[in-house]
Amino acid sequence: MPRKTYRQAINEALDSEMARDENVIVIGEDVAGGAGGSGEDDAYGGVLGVTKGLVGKYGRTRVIDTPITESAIMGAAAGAASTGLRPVAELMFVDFLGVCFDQIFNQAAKFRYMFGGKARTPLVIRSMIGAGLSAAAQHSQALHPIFTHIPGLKVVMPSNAYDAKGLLIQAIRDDDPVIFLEHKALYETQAEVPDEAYTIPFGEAEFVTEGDDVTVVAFSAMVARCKAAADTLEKDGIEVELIDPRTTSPLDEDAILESVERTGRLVVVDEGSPRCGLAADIAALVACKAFAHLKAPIAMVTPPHTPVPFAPNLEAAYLPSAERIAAAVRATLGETVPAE
Amino acid sequence: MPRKTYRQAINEALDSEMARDENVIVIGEDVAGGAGGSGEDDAYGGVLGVTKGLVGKYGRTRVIDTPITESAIMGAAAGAASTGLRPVAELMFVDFLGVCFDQIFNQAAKFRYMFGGKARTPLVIRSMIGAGLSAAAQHSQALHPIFTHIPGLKVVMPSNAYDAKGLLIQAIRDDDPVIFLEHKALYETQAEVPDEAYTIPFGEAEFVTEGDDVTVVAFSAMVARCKAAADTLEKDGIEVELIDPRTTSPLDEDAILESVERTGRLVVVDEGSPRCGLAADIAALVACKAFAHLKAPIAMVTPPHTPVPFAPNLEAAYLPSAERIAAAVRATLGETVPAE
Amino acid sequence: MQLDRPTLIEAYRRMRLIREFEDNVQAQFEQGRIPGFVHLYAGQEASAVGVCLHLSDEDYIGSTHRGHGHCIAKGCDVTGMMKEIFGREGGLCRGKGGSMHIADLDKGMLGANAIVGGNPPLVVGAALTLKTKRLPHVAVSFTGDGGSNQGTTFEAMNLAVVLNLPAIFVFENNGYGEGTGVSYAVGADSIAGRAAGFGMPATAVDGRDFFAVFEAARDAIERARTGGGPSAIEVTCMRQHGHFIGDAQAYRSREELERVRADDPLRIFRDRVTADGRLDPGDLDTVDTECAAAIAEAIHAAENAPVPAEDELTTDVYVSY
Amino acid sequence: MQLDRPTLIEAYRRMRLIREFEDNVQAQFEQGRIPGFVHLYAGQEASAVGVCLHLSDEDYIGSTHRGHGHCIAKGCDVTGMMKEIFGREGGLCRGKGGSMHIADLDKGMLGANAIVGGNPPLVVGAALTLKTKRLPHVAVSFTGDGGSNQGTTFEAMNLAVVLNLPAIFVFENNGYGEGTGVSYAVGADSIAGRAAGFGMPATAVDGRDFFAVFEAARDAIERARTGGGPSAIEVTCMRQHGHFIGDAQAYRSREELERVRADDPLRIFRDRVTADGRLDPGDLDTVDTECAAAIAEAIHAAENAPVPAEDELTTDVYVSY
Ligand SMILES: Cc1ncc(C[n+]2csc(CCOP(=O)(O)OP(=O)(O)O)c2C)c(N)n1
Ligand SMILES: Cc1ncc(C[n+]2csc(CCOP(=O)(O)OP(=O)(O)O)c2C)c(N)n1
Ligand SMILES: [Mg+2]
Ligand SMILES: [Mg+2]
Repeated sequence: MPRKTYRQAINEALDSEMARDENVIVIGEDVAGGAGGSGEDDAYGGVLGVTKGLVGKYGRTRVIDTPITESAIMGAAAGAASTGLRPVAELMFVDFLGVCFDQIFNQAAKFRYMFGGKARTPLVIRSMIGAGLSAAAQHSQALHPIFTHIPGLKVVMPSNAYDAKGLLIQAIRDDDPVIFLEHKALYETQAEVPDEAYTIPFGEAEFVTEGDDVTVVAFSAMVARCKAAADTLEKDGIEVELIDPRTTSPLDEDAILESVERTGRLVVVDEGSPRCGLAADIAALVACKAFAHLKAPIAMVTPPHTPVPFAPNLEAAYLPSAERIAAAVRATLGETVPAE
Repeated sequence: MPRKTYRQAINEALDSEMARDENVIVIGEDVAGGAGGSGEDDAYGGVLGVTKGLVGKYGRTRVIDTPITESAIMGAAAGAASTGLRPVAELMFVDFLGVCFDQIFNQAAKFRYMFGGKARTPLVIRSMIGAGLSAAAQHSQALHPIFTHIPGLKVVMPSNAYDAKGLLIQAIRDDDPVIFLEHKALYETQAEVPDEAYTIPFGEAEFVTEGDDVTVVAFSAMVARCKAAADTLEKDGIEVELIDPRTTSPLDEDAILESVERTGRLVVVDEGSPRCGLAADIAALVACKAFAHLKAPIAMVTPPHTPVPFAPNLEAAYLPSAERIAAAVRATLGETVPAE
Repeated sequence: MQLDRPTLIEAYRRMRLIREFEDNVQAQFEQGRIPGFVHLYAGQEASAVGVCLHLSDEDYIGSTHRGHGHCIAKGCDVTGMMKEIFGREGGLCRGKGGSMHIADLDKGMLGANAIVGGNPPLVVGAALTLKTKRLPHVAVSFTGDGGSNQGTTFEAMNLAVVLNLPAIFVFENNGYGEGTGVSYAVGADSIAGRAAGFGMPATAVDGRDFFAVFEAARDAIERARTGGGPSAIEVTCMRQHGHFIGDAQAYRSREELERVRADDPLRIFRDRVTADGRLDPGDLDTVDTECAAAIAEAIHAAENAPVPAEDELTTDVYVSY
Repeated sequence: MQLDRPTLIEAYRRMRLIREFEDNVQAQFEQGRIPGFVHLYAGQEASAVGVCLHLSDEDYIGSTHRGHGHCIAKGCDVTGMMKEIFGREGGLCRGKGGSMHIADLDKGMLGANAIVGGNPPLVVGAALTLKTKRLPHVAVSFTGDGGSNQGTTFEAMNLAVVLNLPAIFVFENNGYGEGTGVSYAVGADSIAGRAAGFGMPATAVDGRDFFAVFEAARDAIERARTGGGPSAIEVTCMRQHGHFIGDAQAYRSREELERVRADDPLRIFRDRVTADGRLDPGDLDTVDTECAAAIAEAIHAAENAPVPAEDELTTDVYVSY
């Protein structure tokens, strides 16, 4: 199978769905680029090149550059979704949700319920999350817990190129509003990705590694860090069951609970801020529903309760590292923690 | 001591701080009312009358009516706070955070960190939360987990008139941005409230009842429901330790952990949506830090993962009731659950 | 402009139906039979009807917290509406939305909206659908004078101009946003003038005069249908009641409140069409009677409808989950 | 207008310091020594300096992602800035903010801002402080042509008019927001015209011409200082480089890029003041040399500064917690 980057996988998903269904449109800032400029069209294709090439194939009526106007973008996408299009709107950085959140959480997310089931809002909002590029406090947040908190939204966090393509196609075909969160540190990562279209259902976890000693749950860019930790631990004979639920809402509760029932130990690793975060959400789930099987305190590995710092050394310390994850696993197993 | 309503207590706190410090201003929509109208000034005093009378005492330069423009209100308050005023800005319903969240979470909350400790942002944002008045999906949310998630914000949720006054005075004197959440169903509730100014420190829980059987944690309007449940349970000999931490950020972790160490059982009751919510946050805290003392699964009592419905019967079913709370406590104690 | 008799009757019928609806909602609310917050449209009927009379079910409108009038003008069923406002089964939103969220997508009514400034971006989206699918329809946003100051509204106007969409922004300037006067809250000389600054045709009309609204709307809608892009219309009108039912309205002078009663758009319409002989008073009286009967029936149906089944609490959050 | 020699020299000094700063930042970035995203201000110097030359430390400015020029024009220390951009100890924000968050509150510089449209509401707040405390100072918001379309910016303008605040909205129209041209993104005929529609005086000036900016800013600032309320100034200027360092700028034609180089505001300034004999080329050369030395020193200091101590990660989130 051909190896492709996460960026390419996402681009292919968009391309295949636009080819398949003319109601699919892409809208956002510089999703093509060059509108009103003196140079080339498609000059950007998204600020990190993810939508490159689409405008050439589908034209500016379906690949729509906008002013810097996130409320209008999200609102227009929501309004278009409820009247017959299937928009894929881009919120360039998830950090910008503060200037458009109403259209997402009070409008799109609630239409169906408020209107007694009559509305369908097949809207996808693609956005970029995460730290690691020294983009500082307003361009490095994760914020997926905020979307996960909102009833009416589905939240997708692909950790690799293969999942990104299948989950995005699923998102576009889905009839509910979906928040599709791409980690900016993953765009260059590669995986085997089929050329043809395929879907991955929401709410079905992937078991990245299987093991009976400790259950580790992680999403998005944290999966690779957990995998690195698991690989190290394996050398010491510690078998980690690494679960990537892939979507936070719906969440594959069964996969997590069944695993913990077997291992009796849970480490949740998440890049979001800790308070009312996703790590806490999953820890609480297990503390309520698999308590009897727990053999040790649950451990959460997250950033501290601080904004994301700019300086690279501080940012590195901010993010959960493979070392911290491994240490948490060992602590859960009652071993003396080497570092931290 | 005189009995006063929650509304009156909040009004007194504002009044006393405005009298004490001329840098304190109040800004928001219809905080006075009547600007540009043909009738009286101070015609509203806040949509529910909480700021009534202030404009008469302090004038329109310190009690500032605005257009409907939440981003500008919050931004102006944040900008004024960082340049020498101590604004108390009103976000009429917390549900409106979607049109102004950026100024709160990316600006005010992060100034100090991003600017390396140089900024001080003594900003208070007062807002109204909660269901129970059939105000439907866009006027009934709690959303405190979203604020709690954000590093740099403090979050206050008074459950009664006495606390409301002391916590609001504390908030106004505090040098960090504080989100002060008033529950709309509590405005008419009364408590003994001293006439003079007093402060209640953040991060110090109140023990509403003491008991050794089960720890129950709740905030804001849920405290009274838990109290009702505790009263019922007491008749059956079940002693509930009901903790009202009063602020979610900072959170009095010690109070909760010490209580659970004694009782071995925890029920968290919260009005926010369940996913990545405050109940999960506290459950996770205990599952990580007091696991060894737990004798039973943690229980969370929250609304379902749905928007707030309009119809009164559905809304009543949406909110955690004293019955559901009592049932959760009994279940934690291993008793057969009577209802649910 | 000469409107034919059936059109005149229909215009009056919709305005009267709105008034009758609102009068009854007020009475029911005051008797404690309607839960929640309710904002009445009485006094502004010529705006909703003057605009919506040009629209079919294929055209879209987006509304506000003060949405009953827009719903009725757009053809929503008053019984379904009343049940909704009562929070009952069979309501347009199965009792889950209430007054501030009544919607009927089949009628092109995209919903009342409890967020001021909430609907303009959504209406731009509906207009985008129409343009993308090359349909000859339009999307109309109703917004208040207060809502005209919201950032979302400004953004929606700019985006509609940039994409040349068939969107019409109707600003119902009833003088107040809650208790704050428009002369205070709008820094510009006029809402229409500010909208014109965004690069679209904008006019201001007297919203007590059905015919003035009707004509301005016709021009704007015609322009939008034929690819001419968005327009704005500022409709100056008067809110007959308080901001919400129960509002003491201390911010309005006695004289102003008297003027409001005098400037009733229904009376103005009636006087005008009967004075020049286009309609008989009797025709209008018949409409009055029919509307009163329709609303009485709606109230009766709503009162007697059951509340929603409790399992409705958790349904229709998602299409699938 | 006749500016005295020291003022002219100071104007040139600040513009040159900005240019020198940016040229060096670019070089350092391209060598991989600066982390994160960096947006250069080169080509727009006459805007920041033409405005800020009227301001003291008691006046406030709010800036954007493209903030280095505003910082330097407002008097921020270039060494502290450079350390910040390198992410080092001793940076203006202790290395925790970086290029997009440089701030120096003591200098009245309220911060670069990585949210487009983020600063205008904040600047309105600073102006509110000034008005409330009856201080004779002003607050200036710098925003781009792209940011002029953001709802927060519109709201800020309206609120400033409503409260009659000493705020000035400077719109630096450099033709693009990222890769999208202003003629596409701004539906109105001009940014200044749209701002005027909000009810404040608004002018458009040629931002390649320091003197044009200086005069327009003087009028607006004078008006604000004396209670005349807010104004807007659209400054048409040219971004010499890409949107961020590394941007290939395919959206700009070769001709346009050549024109950008030719229309350099520093060269235009130099030609003008030397042509009419107000300054000698030698004076300006001296400034050039001094600026080059200052920036070289700043780079040297930044390179050699230690990274922040790791415990800085969790400090300064709150004043107390
Ligand atoms: C974002 C937001 N801010 C504030 C409110 C509270 N609110 C509801 S209606 C209203 C006044 C609206 O005024 P206007 O737009 O003139 O409409 P009118 O009520 O006059 O029809 C306000 C402030 C709200 N619902 N949403
Ligand atoms: C709310 C928000 N939307 C989008 C961006 C991404 N972004 C950063 S700078 C920029 C272009 C800004 O254009 P303009 O205001 O003209 O300023 P210029 O870059 O030309 O100085 C964009 C879209 C952002 N930082 N914040
Ligand atoms: Mg109004
Ligand atoms: Mg620009």
